[in-house]
Amino acid sequence: MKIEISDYNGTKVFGISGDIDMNSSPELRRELLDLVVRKVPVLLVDFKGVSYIDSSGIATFVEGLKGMMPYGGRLKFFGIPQGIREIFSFSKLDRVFEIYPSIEDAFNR
Amino acid sequence: MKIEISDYNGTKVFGISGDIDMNSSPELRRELLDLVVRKVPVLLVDFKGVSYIDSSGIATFVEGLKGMMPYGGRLKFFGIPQGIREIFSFSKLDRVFEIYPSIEDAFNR
Amino acid sequence: MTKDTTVITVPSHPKYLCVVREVSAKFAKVNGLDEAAVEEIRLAIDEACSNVIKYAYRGDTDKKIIVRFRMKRNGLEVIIEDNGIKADPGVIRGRDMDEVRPGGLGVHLIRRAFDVFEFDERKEKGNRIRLFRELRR
Amino acid sequence: MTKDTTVITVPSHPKYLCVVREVSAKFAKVNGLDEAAVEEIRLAIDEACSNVIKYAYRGDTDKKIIVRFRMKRNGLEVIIEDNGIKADPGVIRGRDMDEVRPGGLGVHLIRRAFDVFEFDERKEKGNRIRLFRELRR
Ligand SMILES: Nc1ncnc2c1ncn2[C@@H]1O[C@H](COP(=O)(O)OP(=O)(O)O)[C@@H](O)[C@H]1O
Ligand SMILES: Nc1ncnc2c1ncn2[C@@H]1O[C@H](COP(=O)(O)OP(=O)(O)O)[C@@H](O)[C@H]1O
Repeated sequence: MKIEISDYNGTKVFGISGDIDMNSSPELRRELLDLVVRKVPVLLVDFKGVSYIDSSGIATFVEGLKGMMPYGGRLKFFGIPQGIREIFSFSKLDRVFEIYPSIEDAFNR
Repeated sequence: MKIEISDYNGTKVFGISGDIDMNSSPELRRELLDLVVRKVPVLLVDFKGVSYIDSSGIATFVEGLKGMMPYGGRLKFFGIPQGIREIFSFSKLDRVFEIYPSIEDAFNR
Repeated sequence: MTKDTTVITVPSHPKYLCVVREVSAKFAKVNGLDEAAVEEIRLAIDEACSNVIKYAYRGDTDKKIIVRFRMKRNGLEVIIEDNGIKADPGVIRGRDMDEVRPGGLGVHLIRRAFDVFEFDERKEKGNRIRLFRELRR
Repeated sequence: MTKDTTVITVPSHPKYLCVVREVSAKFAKVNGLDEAAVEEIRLAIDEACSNVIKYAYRGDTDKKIIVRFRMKRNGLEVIIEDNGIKADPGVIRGRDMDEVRPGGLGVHLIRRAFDVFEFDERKEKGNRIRLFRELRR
């Protein structure tokens, strides 16, 4: 897994590529919670390059979201490949996370 | 491995995808020699979808070429991915096979 | 050796989970399972092995995990063995899926892919998990 | 178990070569080898196992091939074992590379990836091939 952190019109973007699993999710957790403690208002997560996610990856995002809720921060996903989309819907977390088709949608809504 | 046989301006094209290895090369050999016994004048082979080739795949093409030489048939490759290109050059067979960048080049020359 | 059996032994370090995943997926694929099944199986075996690392080995990264794949007439059998702390199968339960909290998803993903998910009580030391997926389902 | 050892056992059917290839590539990758090295290793181990099927087992598809990977301080060791017909290491020679004929390429591809390619004479029945690739080369 690799995380590239960039900026879209002033909003932070995580561009994640590769496999998110028990081996890599601790790094994702560090990067995510690092922004959460600094109360990032909005974080866009680009899933286009994600080839795999397991329950440790999902748990990491749940933890991130729970950390953002108290201060009203928003965690927005976009570009989720079909196979990974299915894991979100299987776990009923597609009702909890904000999921958008594109970065523009994620940014504007 | 999958082989799709098509036609380009009246010339036969093999579109190969997936891994060519000891498991799949017998099928490639059958398809190839089937055309060779019928003295196909030109065969274009599209490597774009080939993800892997081992020595049994290489040997199969050498056998096909050797079958075509006596009657002046031509075996032309195109769209070879970089990693596979390296195996042809390592084995010095890039000097033996006709290798072209695109189907147009392969067809016209 | 029985035809269509494959065994992989890896250290209990999370970096080897990707090795187990690839073996799982390729084994299922070469034995004719369709793409959706292959992906479910890949994920389920990863989850089961992650739990071995977390619970049986409490994070020790230099123990052994053995995964044995066997294609039978009626389905795919996967046996996962460790020699760590014995599990209490009674406490293995996923979370309520309507509850939003980190964790508790792995067991659901294992059950999604496999019709049978059981601990073999005959094993003396460590754990032997047996997974079975029927071909017709 | 030694840290950083992985063992895969597959039937001697060519359909399982893709399983061995994936394990080889992932093992090399998680242990830090670069992409070019990973691809050389993937191909070399496939070639060595193909030869086991062809020569040691003469095409029998339900025998066992065992491949053991071990990351050492100075390089990657791969041991391939079978219990087929003993090889005569003297006859194992690739073709002259300037000759154009089918076959005889596998041994060259094995030697390209590995600095050591030897048969362990101590093995009583079957063959044990030892491959070693130095990290600095
Ligand atoms: N191999 C195992 N050994 C012991 N306990 C386990 C094992 N697998 C699962 N469990 C138990 O079942 C619970 C649910 O597992 P799981 O759904 O994977 O979620 P998580 O590991 O995220 O809590 C775990 O919290 C643990 O108590
Ligand atoms: N594992 C093996 N056991 C016995 N003989 C082998 C083995 N590997 C290679 N050989 C011998 O070495 C020769 C060269 O092998 P290789 O380069 O793979 O080419 P090919 O198998 O296409 O002939 C083979 O023809 C065979 O005689």
